Amino acid sequence: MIPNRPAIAWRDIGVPLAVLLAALALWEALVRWKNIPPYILPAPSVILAKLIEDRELLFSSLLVTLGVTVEALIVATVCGVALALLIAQSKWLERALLPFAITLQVTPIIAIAPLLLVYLQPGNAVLVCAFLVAFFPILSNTSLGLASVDFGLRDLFDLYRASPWQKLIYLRLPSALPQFLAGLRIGGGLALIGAIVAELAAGASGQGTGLAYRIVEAGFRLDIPRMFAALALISLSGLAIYGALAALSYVLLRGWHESARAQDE
Amino acid sequence: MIPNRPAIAWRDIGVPLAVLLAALALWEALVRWKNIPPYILPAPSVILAKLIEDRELLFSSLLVTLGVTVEALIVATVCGVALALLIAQSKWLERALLPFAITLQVTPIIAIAPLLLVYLQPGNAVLVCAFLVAFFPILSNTSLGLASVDFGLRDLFDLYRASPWQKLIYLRLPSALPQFLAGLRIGGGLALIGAIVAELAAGASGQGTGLAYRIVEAGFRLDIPRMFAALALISLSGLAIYGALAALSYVLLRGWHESARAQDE
Amino acid sequence: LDKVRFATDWRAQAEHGGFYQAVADGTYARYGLDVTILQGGPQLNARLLLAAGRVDFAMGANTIQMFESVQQNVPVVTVASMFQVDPVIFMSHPGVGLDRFEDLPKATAFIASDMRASVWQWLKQAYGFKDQNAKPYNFNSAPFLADKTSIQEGILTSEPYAIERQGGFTPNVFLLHDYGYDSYSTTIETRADTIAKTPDLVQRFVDASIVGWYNYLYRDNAQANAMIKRDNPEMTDGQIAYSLAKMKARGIVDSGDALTHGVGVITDARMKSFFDKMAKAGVVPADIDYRRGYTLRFIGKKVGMELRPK
Amino acid sequence: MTLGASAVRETQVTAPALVALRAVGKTFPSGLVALADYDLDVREGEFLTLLGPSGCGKSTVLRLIAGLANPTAGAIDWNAPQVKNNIGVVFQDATLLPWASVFDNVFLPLRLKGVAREAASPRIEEALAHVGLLNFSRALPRELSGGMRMRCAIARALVTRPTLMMMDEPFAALDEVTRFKLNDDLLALKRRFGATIVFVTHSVFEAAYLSTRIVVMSRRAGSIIDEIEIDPAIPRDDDYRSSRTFADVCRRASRALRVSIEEATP
Amino acid sequence: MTLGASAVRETQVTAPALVALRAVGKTFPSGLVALADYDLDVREGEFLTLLGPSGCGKSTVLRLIAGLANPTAGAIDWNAPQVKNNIGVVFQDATLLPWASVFDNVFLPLRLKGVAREAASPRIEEALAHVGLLNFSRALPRELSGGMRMRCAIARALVTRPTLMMMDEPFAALDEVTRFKLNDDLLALKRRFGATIVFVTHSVFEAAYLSTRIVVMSRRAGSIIDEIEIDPAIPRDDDYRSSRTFADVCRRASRALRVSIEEATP
Ligand SMILES: Nc1ncnc2c1ncn2[C@@H]1O[C@H](COP(=O)(O)OP(=O)(O)OP(=O)(O)O)[C@@H](O)[C@H]1O
Ligand SMILES: Nc1ncnc2c1ncn2[C@@H]1O[C@H](COP(=O)(O)OP(=O)(O)OP(=O)(O)O)[C@@H](O)[C@H]1O
Ligand SMILES: [Mg+2]
Ligand SMILES: [Mg+2]
Repeated sequence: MIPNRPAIAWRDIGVPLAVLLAALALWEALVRWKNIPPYILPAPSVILAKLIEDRELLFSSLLVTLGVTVEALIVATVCGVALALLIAQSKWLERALLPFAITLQVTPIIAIAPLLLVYLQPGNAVLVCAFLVAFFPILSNTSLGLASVDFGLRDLFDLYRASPWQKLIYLRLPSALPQFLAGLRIGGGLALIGAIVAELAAGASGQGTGLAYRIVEAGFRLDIPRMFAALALISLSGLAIYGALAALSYVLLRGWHESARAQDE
Repeated sequence: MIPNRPAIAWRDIGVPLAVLLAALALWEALVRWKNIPPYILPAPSVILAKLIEDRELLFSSLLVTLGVTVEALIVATVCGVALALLIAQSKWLERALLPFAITLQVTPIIAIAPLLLVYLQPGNAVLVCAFLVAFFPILSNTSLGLASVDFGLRDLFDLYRASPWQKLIYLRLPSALPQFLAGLRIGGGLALIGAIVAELAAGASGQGTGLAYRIVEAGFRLDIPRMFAALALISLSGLAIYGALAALSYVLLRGWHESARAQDE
Repeated sequence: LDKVRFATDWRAQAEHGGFYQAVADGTYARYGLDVTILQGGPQLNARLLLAAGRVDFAMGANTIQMFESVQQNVPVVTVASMFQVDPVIFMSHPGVGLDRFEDLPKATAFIASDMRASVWQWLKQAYGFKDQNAKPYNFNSAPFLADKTSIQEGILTSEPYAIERQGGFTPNVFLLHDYGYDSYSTTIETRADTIAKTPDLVQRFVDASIVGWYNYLYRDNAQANAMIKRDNPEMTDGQIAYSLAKMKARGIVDSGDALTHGVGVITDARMKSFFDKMAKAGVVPADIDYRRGYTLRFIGKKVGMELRPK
Repeated sequence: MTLGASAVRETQVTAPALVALRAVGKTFPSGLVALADYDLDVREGEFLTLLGPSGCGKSTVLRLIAGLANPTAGAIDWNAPQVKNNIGVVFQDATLLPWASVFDNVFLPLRLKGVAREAASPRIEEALAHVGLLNFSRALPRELSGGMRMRCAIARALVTRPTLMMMDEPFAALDEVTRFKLNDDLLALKRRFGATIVFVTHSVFEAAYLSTRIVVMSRRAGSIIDEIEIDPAIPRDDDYRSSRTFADVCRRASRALRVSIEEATP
Repeated sequence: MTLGASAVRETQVTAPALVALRAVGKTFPSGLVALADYDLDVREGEFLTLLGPSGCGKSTVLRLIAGLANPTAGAIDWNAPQVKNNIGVVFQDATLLPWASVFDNVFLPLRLKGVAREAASPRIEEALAHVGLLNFSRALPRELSGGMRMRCAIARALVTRPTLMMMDEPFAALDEVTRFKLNDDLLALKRRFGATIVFVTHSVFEAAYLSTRIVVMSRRAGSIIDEIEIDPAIPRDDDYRSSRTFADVCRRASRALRVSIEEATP
């Protein structure tokens, strides 16, 4: 009985694309008209040319960064949800554990990354950094979701003597889904930044260098067009991650949650 | 008719404190037992001593960092909410604007900070960096909140021909409050990290240096106890910010939202 | 007085002493300049600020950067080099089989990303250092201290001091200059159009800075050091004294060509030698016209040489 | 009109249609046809009651008239579109703002019309007194019982004195005594302000007591099974409740309802 | 018992109390006293109906018995605590899982008891058939009308065949024909499985038709105004509806209700 509308209409891709292209055209025009040198602000056409020219280098770096991002996001999701569940079990656990989660969140990883290198292998250090950044929004939003269960439904489950596990599976998790997914959308972007910051700070070793290193290297070399090309790849990845997570939300929530349905049906 | 319970009970402070102290004691014991040198991992007692010894330096740095944090959080809140409202006005605006917001979110600021310094004054660059980090969670969560308005209530407002402005004030904003506040709690911590990262990246000029610089500087001098003292200040600030925002949530939501009330009343 | 902004490459320290000296003792003022020093930091890209016109002069860290400006067609020109010896070093723990430079390539190396993008490339080619051994150095030596079999990059005048004081041992120090890395360092760069429009301003800045350096090294430098500590409150007298001593001992500023032509000198021969090495190592393309990146027009005039004690 | 009843007027009243549903269809995206080829006039000043089995489309008709949903076929014609600006609705659920007190919930429609709090206060208190919630004006919705929540919604609908009032089973959650009292209050209000009322109820007695016209809908896409006119001139009081006319209306409506349900059940 | 009625049995039935509320008080944090010094026995096998004005505390009594709220005074004694494991409740709101289909909503109590989907399927379909929702088993709650949602909740409560069933105005949103049918279904189920039922309704007729005992509560902190016993042996059919006993029960209950409301209104 669920409407068979396609999940994504042409507008959802076309409009953002058109606006983006317009913005790029404006940028190009500005650069040409004002004669801004490429080492201050390269024109989109120059960036595109660079992107094509350096494609092998940049795309292999992108793969490294995306690998860390995805890994960090998965770990952050698992840990964030697990901790949210733990915290939701009792006020006492919440009081005991939340301060640690907050402390982890506000710890500036680039500042402590050197120390992380003392305690961990570089690969793990990168992962931990990226994870730390993505983790908190997922925890926080999932917690809110778990705490926002309708009281009537909670009563119903109490009445039927549902086990904590059953309450979780059949009530709390579905209830928390919209907020969890919003947390995931935030976390997705943050995992990407986290991966980049982490690479700068804790650095992967020689063989596979990610986009962060490419950006900094390009900065040192004053190869600003390449720097922007790498940034463009990051932005596109971010948009892709967001798009994928938004599509996931839509599929999971349409039909029943207000945020994913049209009103007049 | 709202219960007159105090907003914060002793347990909400006492339990986390006890757990924190226990963790610190464990840490102290570990360091002493394993004889770990202070430049690898200083004992809490050493950190505390350093904190007291360097209090003037550290607290004046803390003030600088907190100043940026609060400023960034305020700007991020205003902009995040404003953009969420704009986006909520129409699907078309959402499609046009969201990609830019996501792009801003995933742009790794430390990587581009050198460029920001070219376009902006250092003070502004720091603020922009901190803002960029805190902004997206607030936008994203507020958007979800605004989109989650109960359909029955939406109908009611349509029926009474409420103006968009009235819908906003009397319906959408109160509906979005729980999610917005969750976003704010995430954003608060991120603004703090943002301020620190930003300072590292865009660097304030000579006179007022924040904690980030103290950390790097202490690291450079291998004064690791001082580095940890600065980190401790950051963690405490983060906890304080979170606590303040959580208390705000409680005051605003108790009485009506599930997440802030006890069940059996 | 002409207002001039000068960006350094790091927080105020003794390695910038000559410039502070020239501000503090009024040398710049005597040359008709009102100089503001903008101190750098880990992320500050001084050349970018220079190219964007946010400052008038910038301190260049090494000659590789200059080649890259040329390669990217950034109209920035090096007009003087205050250091004849680039103070970049490697450090290792003593007595763990890393006491000779030949031993270093096999060790884990903590290097900052800027070195990674430059010197490291040459080290790989010239001495067989390996990428897989490279780990990032974020200006914190704790990882190096924790791993006895590692080496770390540093600056002659600063990291060894911290290691000695906090780590409780004196590390082996290898000045890369001694192993063939003959880059210039602490250069003065400016925009090509500044040279074209106000060559006189450039000349005055270069001359006054050279004078500043002589004074800093050989005369009363208390005012300059006070100014350094004001800009960078973390700076200690001990650190400054250590740096100064090392700079003098190794002839960082005043050695080689500088002894005959004065501080600040650059020679075509050394430029060519360095460029050829770097081109061979693939650090820079061999076909760039690196000569566009510097000019000898403002230096080699023996300015201030009389200030050197006999 | 096959199920004729004696004392019931069969002649068409000449009052003009306030709003007319013409061949209206409503098919939901799920494919479910809630209404098909549905015709209904709402005449000015009448008290029109929709009767029909659960799920036959009564709420859907109200939503279409209120403009909260669009028909997928046919048209809805308004003779006096300005009426649309003063509609009152009691939804089937109370639909209260969870964060606002009872007072503020009832204040809402006036606030949206720009009335100041002080100016609105007497009217709000009057409305709350009508539904017996004066003592609860500072309570939040969650502190109310089910019936009290519904009464709050009724007060909210009454407070604007709408020209067209639509009520979807407003009294279903109330005890009979309160219900009777509110029935009389509603009639008094209607007399005083001359409102048009479209009403949904499951109580045949309530329908017979209040209405000037009863439309009985069938489960089959909401088609109309019977239409019963009741002389508006008859005073609605205990005498009417024991009158022959009342009994006839009830019997006829019940019979239509039964037909409607049996027709639908396969 | 001042409002005596002739054909109604006044003698206490000897069936043991399944659960007993003893001097129970419920004061909400807002300071509102919903119940004070409230005594009630629920006897095994009886059909107990609570009648009373809106807001008098009926739902609160059900919540206390179900263990969903704790009394602030007094005690609730269970004679056979194992009964607590098989309670069925129909809340005043439908309270459905918004993300689950009608089928899954009805499946829920069985799923929580560990029954497999296939094993549960026939019982679910039977329950859905009872409430006339078989065609809607794949619909989501938002695609249902108000009455259909309530029927889904009823099916959910029936599907576990509970030994103690509590129903809070379950049929209020239903048309009379459906309501009558479900009344009879409920009685049949009760006969078949011998459940105890605690029922809340605002319809005096419904109360009189279904109950073996009616308790009329007053608005004043839920004190009990009248208690009416009806011989369980009387068959509940159309004959009963037109019997003298039925009329007497109705009259007495109505009178008690009126007293209860007038007493409370100042
Ligand atoms: N959570 C609560 N907080 C404060 N007061 C409450 C709460 N729940 C119920 N009440 C009050 O308790 C009283 C009894 O409520 P209850 O829901 O039991 O009434 P009821 O008899 O079921 O009424 P109705 O027939 O309208 O459903 C009411 O006055 C109500 O305002
Ligand atoms: N949003 C929706 N999506 C799909 N189907 C819907 C939706 N809303 C209502 N329906 C269907 O439309 C039909 C009519 O619903 P409506 O709410 O108008 O019934 P009703 O006459 O008000 O019933 P009740 O007396 O139970 O309230 C029902 O079969 C219902 O399942
Ligand atoms: Mg309806
Ligand atoms: Mg109730």
